Amino acid sequence: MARTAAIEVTEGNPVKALQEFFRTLLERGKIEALLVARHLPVRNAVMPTLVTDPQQLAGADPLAPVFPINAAKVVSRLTRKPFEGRVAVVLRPCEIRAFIELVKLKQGRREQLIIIGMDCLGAYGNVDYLRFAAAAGDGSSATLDFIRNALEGRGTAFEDFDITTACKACEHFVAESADLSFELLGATLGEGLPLQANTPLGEALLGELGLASTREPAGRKEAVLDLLAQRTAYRDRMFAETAAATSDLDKLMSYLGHCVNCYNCRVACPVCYCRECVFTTDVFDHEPAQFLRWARKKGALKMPTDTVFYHLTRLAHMSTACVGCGQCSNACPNHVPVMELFRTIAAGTQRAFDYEAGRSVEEEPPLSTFREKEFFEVTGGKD
Amino acid sequence: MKNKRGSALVVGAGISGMRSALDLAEEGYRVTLIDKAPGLGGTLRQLDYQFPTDHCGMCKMLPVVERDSASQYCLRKGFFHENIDIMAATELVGIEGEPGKFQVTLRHQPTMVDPERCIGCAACVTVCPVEVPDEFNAGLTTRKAVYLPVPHNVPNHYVVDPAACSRCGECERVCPTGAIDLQLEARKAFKVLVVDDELVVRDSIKEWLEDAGFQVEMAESGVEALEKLSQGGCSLLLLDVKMPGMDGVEVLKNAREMHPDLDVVMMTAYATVETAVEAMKVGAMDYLMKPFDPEALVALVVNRYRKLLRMGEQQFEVGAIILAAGFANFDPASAPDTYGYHTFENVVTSIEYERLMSGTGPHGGKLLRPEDSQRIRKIAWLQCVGSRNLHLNADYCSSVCCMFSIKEALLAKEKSDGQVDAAIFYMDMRTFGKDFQRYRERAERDYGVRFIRSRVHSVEAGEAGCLQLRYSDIEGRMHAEDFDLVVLATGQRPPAGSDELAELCGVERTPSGFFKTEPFSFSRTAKQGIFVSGSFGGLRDISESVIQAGSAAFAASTLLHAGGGSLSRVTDDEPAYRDVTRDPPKVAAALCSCAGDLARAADFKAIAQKLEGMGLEVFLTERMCTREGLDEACRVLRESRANRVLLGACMPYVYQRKLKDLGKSIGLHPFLIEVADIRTPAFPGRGEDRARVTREIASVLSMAASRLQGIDPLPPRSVPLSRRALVVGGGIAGMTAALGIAEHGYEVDLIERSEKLGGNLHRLYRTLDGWSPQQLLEQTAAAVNKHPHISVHLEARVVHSEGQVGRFVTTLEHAGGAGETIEHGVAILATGGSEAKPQEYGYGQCDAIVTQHELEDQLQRGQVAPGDLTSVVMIQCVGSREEPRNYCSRVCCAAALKNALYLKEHNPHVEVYILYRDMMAYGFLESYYTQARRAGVVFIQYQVAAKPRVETANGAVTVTALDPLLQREIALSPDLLVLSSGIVPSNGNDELAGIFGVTVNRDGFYQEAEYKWRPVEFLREGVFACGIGHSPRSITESMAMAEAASQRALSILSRERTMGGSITAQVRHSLCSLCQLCIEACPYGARRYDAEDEVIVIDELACQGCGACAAVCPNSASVLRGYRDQQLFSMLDAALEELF
Amino acid sequence: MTVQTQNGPHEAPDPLAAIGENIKACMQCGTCTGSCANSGAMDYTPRELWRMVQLGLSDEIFASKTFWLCSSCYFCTLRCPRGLPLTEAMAALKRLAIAQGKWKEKKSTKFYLTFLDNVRRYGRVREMDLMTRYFLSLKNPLTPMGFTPLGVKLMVKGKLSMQLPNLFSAGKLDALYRKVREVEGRS
Amino acid sequence: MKYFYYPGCSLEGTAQEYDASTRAVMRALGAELVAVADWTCCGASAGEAVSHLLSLALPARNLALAEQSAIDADMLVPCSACYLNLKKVEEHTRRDGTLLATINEVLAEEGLSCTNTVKVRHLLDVLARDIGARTVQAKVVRPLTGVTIAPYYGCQCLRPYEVFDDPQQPTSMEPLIEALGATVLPWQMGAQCCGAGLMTTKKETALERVSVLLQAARGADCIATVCPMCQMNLDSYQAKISRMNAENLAVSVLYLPQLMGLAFGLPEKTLKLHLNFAYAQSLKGKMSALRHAAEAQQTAVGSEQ
Repeated sequence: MARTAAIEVTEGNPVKALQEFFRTLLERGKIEALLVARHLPVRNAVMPTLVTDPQQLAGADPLAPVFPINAAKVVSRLTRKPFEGRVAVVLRPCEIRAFIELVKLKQGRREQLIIIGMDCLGAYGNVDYLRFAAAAGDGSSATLDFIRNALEGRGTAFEDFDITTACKACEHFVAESADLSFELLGATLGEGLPLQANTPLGEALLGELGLASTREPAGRKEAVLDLLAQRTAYRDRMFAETAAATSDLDKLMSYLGHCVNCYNCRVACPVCYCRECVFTTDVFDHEPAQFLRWARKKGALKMPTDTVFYHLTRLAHMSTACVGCGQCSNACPNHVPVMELFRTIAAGTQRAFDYEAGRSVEEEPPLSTFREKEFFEVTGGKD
Repeated sequence: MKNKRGSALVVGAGISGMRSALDLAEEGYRVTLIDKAPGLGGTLRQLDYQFPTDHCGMCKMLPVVERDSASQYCLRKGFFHENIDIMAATELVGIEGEPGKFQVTLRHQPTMVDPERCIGCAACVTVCPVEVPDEFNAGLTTRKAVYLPVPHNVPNHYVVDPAACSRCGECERVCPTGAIDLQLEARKAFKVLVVDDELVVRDSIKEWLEDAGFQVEMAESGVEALEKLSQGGCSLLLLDVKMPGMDGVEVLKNAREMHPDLDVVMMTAYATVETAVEAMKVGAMDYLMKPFDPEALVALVVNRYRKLLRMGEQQFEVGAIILAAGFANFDPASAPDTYGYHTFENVVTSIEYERLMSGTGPHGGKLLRPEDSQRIRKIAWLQCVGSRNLHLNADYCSSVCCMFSIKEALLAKEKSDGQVDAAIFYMDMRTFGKDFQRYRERAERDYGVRFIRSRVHSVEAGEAGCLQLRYSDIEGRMHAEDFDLVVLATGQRPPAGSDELAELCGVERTPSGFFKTEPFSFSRTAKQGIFVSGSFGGLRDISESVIQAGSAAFAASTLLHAGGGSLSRVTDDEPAYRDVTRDPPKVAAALCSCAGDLARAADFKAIAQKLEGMGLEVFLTERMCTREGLDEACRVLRESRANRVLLGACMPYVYQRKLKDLGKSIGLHPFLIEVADIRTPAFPGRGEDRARVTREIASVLSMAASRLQGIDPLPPRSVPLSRRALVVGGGIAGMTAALGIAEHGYEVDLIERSEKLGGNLHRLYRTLDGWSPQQLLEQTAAAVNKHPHISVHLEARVVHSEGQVGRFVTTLEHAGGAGETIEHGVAILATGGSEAKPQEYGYGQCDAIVTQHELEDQLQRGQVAPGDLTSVVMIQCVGSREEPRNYCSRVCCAAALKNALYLKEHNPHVEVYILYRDMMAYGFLESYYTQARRAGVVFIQYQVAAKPRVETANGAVTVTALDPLLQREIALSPDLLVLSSGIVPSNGNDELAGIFGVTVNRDGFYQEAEYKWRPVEFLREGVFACGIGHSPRSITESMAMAEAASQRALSILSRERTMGGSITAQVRHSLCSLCQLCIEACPYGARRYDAEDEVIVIDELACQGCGACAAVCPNSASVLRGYRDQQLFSMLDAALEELF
Repeated sequence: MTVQTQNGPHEAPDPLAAIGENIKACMQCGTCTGSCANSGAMDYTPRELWRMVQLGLSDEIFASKTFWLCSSCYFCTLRCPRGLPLTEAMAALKRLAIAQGKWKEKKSTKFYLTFLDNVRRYGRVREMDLMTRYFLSLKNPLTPMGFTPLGVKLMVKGKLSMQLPNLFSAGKLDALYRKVREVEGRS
Repeated sequence: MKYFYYPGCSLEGTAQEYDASTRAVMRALGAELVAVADWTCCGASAGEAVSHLLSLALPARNLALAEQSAIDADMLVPCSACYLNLKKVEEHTRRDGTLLATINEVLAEEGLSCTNTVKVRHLLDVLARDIGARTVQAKVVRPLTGVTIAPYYGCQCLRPYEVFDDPQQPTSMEPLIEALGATVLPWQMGAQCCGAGLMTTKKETALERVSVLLQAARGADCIATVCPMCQMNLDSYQAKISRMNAENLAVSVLYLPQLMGLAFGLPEKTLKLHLNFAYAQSLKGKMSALRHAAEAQQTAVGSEQ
């Protein structure tokens, strides 16, 4: 069913090839608009941009090794209600998966959307990227350097940093749920960039555009498995370390000790969808006397209060939907390893419900389905 | 909340009694619900698991609308309703007067424990020296003479079993609240005169009876006896039949002349039994056979003693009487050697098995053999024990045992991880109810339960404590198989006391002892004003009993209404409470010191200080369980002008039902009053560490205080209701429902898609029991058409509906395309179904192949004359009981029997062959099956894997069937082949369900809220289902269901306004992200998304305050009144503060 | 094998019909078979036999030895849920087989007939005479051997009534037997 | 107490000891037995196999004879087969309204008529219900202490008519046996069929039945029976069956009244114990021990006086 076409790559520049493809989509009227990461004129900033004029595609660069926000949030805002026509969105796999979660939570709609993904080779932290781009001169060259380094086995480390921990632990680097996805892994760019259709919609589009079919590059499967093995090994190490670091309440309090209740992680989190977080509502608007009572009881009270409570609550609410994009850690001013904690807990909660966040729109969120006989290990089979 | 004039008595507080009582109570009538047993729940008390969920779920019967009027906890633990007076251990002993104005006499059996004072601490049990078999566990365990009749009741009160009690008085002495009174003095005043010429007899009786606490006098001759009697003061005479000189009968006659009310029991040897029986005709109450069994003799005297004392008799007036006395399980010990029951300990009845398996049973739920506690590896179920057996006067099928056994077998499999081998020995597996067939197949296919079509003759001893069954399988092979346990699927019988009840009510009974009812009704007896409910009417499972109970309540309601009850209110709905919404919270606590007992166990001063520190006003009271104690508490609370009240007492459940009165008395809405259990921390046996008890009590109280301080003082809103009903479908179910509601004075719109009323009734000419559907149709349609409250809309369709319970707006489209909008409070969907058109067996290829309906029609029109026929073949289960139509249509076997008997009656020579899979002659239909067999109809069983083959050639039909018993093909050349094709739901059901926001099941029948407990309701409140659109059923069954549905509808229509519960969910729209997780999570369908206003809307009447929405909402945009986050946080703080 | 049922109500009444009438209500539940101590020796189980009676399979019924093996223990009758007189029906089958001469079971038949003849003659059983005649009627010189040891034992104990056969005078119950035949012939 | 006495053919021949002991024991218990003059055979199992009417006319003749004597008494029948045949007259005529007339038409040949006024009672019924264990106990002079007895009821006194005992788990013999001072063997076979009906015609099948019973009776000193066919069947083939099973299955098989007679101290000759094939050593030994003990005691008592 999956069909692969090859996009011509000139000058060994896959970014250009992508821009060409997007241009075709817009010019041939297949879409109303395209949401894509684009270099802004200022200081190497790369931001999701909604483009309607094909001429404005010059800076489009979805392969830039950075994503300052998880664009799922933006797509959710775009699609909450029906609109005219069709929009294509170019997203990283973790963005697609986050968006799928939001669709299930009625925060966005899959309809009227063409989702274009790509093999994700990882991204640097926002600040690190600025150094990386600056070193390369401009954003476009930086992207090409990064891709070559990554695909040709030279690695992604640069000076004293590398792609984010989240990316290093990410095993979902292939955009399986996208309608169309660009397959960088295992590709020989000289022979064209493979574009795979994963859905009937994607297939139809390939057909309409008259793109010739091609075969999956011979080395792809191996390349994917290699990367998967690296990522999984890294991930499992991370799980073990994080679990050890948070194995009791005291350790957890020290793990989260630097948290200042800025709530940046929550703002950056693509699946934290509440219009207003409960932690900013009257629920946590404690009476002044309450602080004194708490303080009296223990003799000393750390302020602000409710930091651990905040993270635990967010874990309770969102860990089943966590896609591990790492934006929480990216956003933390105090370098609290939020992503590591979330992914570690999420691995447990999602396993418990036999659920994988972002896998499919069809899969119901765990808390909205009721199964009579679950958690035997907890209930011991008792009613 | 009683708001109507009129009241009813419901006899029997099992499922059906409770359902009937609730139905009437919810409608606003006063109900007295009595039961002979000391606890409620009937048979269901003992059953932990019920088909098809293999769970309980009884609580689903509790009111949804106006739920604050009733208890809201596990119904197996007990219940209350404002309009229901519940009297346990009470019997109906007298009825006088006429319908609408019966004078009834009730007799209460004293339990010797004051339930108001008993706190369930079990101190009495620890000192009681007597141990007897516990009937709750079907005799598999023992209990004391003071015991809990139902161990899981809440609140639970001990009772004394007077037959077992040795009257040592220890329990009286240790009871901390003085709740026990053994009435030892009364017994001493009961004088028994023993008359026998043999000294040894007199002496031993005297000894036994004096041991039992009675006063005994003796006489050695008739003359002496009469002399002693003449001195008076004698309560009971035990009289020998055969004495020298004046014999027993003569003494009896003289004695009765002297004291006409004297209770006399004869004593006789076997040889003079006939004389003793004669003596009963001249006034003796009973006789005892020599040699005496001391236990039986004492029991008899105790029994007479209690009857004679006439303790607690009470008389009052009721308008209607509903008999819901349930059924008795056939007792295998009552018939000679039924399957070695009582010979082998490992032969148990299905109820005993149920207890054996129960977590509260003898082995805590482990499957162990009763005899030697060995692990059970193989279990056999024997069906039809006491049913379908002419020897036992049971020419009927008990209807429930097949499913019961399958359920038990499944549970055995589940409990043992599939390790236990389960075999069911049966004649016909009667899986005739909704979804029963699939349940059976699941048991067979997925769980490996063995179904063996063979009736076992007897149970014999096998190897190693096992039991051996010898049986022949369907192919004639003999087997001798050992089982660890044999479960007898005992059938239903009229309950004990039916004879007396029948006599009391003057109602005739069937030969098997069930109450006779009127044509086309299961609830109306020939005696006006007396109705039968549930399984008491005979042979029903829970679902049908619940339906039947609704039908009985409906019949009673109709009578009460005719008496002028329904529309006239007698009390106000809601008392006026103080408006405290603008006042700052001021909490007062009244703490019961339990007459100083608690004050000794805990430091009340410290507790009061703690609460005062939280800003509470604290009062100490004594014995809040007594009227005076509570009045005193009310007085101080009233004076304090507090706007929140905390009661610290024992057993909060007891106070739940008193809260409304309490609230009225202090002018505070009951939801602002909280009861905290401060007794349990000081229970005997929990240690006497005063500091611990103080800490625990303080903790419990400060938690409750915190919750009260944070409570939102806005009272629940009352909601106006539209008192008009919409009934969709003009068949017999729809017409019955419409008439039922209209008879109660409410407007009804009856919508029928075709051009005439009547539905399937147009195609039926006879019923199996000889009544005329045509006459029924004529009468019903006429009544509907001329009823002033019914608007009939023919050739009309429902195209749209919106709103919620009490306020629906529905649009109709008439034949010409004109639209009409109707506002209504409830909707009843009765859109029916029809006979399926067969796709198989050559139907349509030849005129000689017809359906059962077609045959009936052709016979009626004379197109087919029985006299011209030589041979007729009928095939059952055509296209049904296999996928995709894998359900039993329930009526086809009856139809086949009806038509076969008709043919045989009109032409005894005609050969009739019925090819069947399982004859679904459930209930009393069994007798027609017997009749048909006797009339010479030949029944040939076939299996799905070897269905009959039909060939047609030149208009002639040949049918070939494999007889499984002889393993031979039988070739038949009938003149007529009749196909029983079953029922399919009406093709509009699906669409209509969508319009009303309800669902259909995979077969297209309406999906009820809950198969057993809410069979006529949808999950969507205010929408009801009845008739064959819900599931296949007979005319009378459809009508009963229609009545039950009307009755549920009436509970809503009977009010102008209604109250939501005090605990309901709310949405804080400003926080809501519209993720709709709460809609998915709501088990009551009480929430929906309003796309236009982009908000989540709650149906306050349907919301039951379970809190699932609040739990699933991440940012508390969905909250539960009374349980907001802040309240819970401060409760946690309060709890932690005291315990750390 | 296929069973053809005869269509048509107007044929001569099936001799089996009277027995069939009694067990029409049988629903093949198998209770009888489960209790039958001798079912192992039977060619058809009682459950099958009653089915055959319902279907009128006369030839095969009389070719079977099932009913001859009934020892009249009445267990089946006791627990038949339909209350059918099964043991009596077994006897009726024996009767019918004897009357129609369809006896596969020569021994049984001869014994019964000899026995009743003995009663007709003497009013009471005269065992020596009965046994002598029975063995003669079997015309099998070896059969008596099976009984000889018991016969001898009984004789030794003086348990066999040795009254001499009264071969020539009229039988004691001649009149009664005659009348029975007359009444039975009438119906 | 007065009863018509119908012994039946077996009790004149093969079961003389049953007849003798019944008469002796009933006399000891104070019951009068009135002979039915000119009684004839009940038809046994042959009657039913040949003619339905004859099978009823034969027993009815005997009932009619009893009726003729105008004594108000039940008819005591020790033989289970006779009992059932006689009982059938009442049961069948009740079921079929015209049957009694037909039977009487036959009986008219002998100038007799039956009206079903004489109640047919099995010996065990009379012992268990009319006389009772207590009365029996009172007559015991030589308790059968240490003797284990398997109560064997057979079929036809229990089935098909449920008159005085459970037809499948009978117990009526137990109190009687206990009253004699003996021990009841707990076993499940009391109501099983011994196959006697097939012994002449289907010998292998019948032997199999007896074999099952004898094996189950292991541990008993004696099987007590109340039916001549059962007794003979269990009594006569023990050697053969022991050979078949390669196990000595010999056990005494006595009629219940014989055992009662022993306990009542009646002479063995009166009870015709010499006619039982299987009056086996175990029981004989115990009986003589009991007798010696009793005699010794008597002597002792005598010398004291």
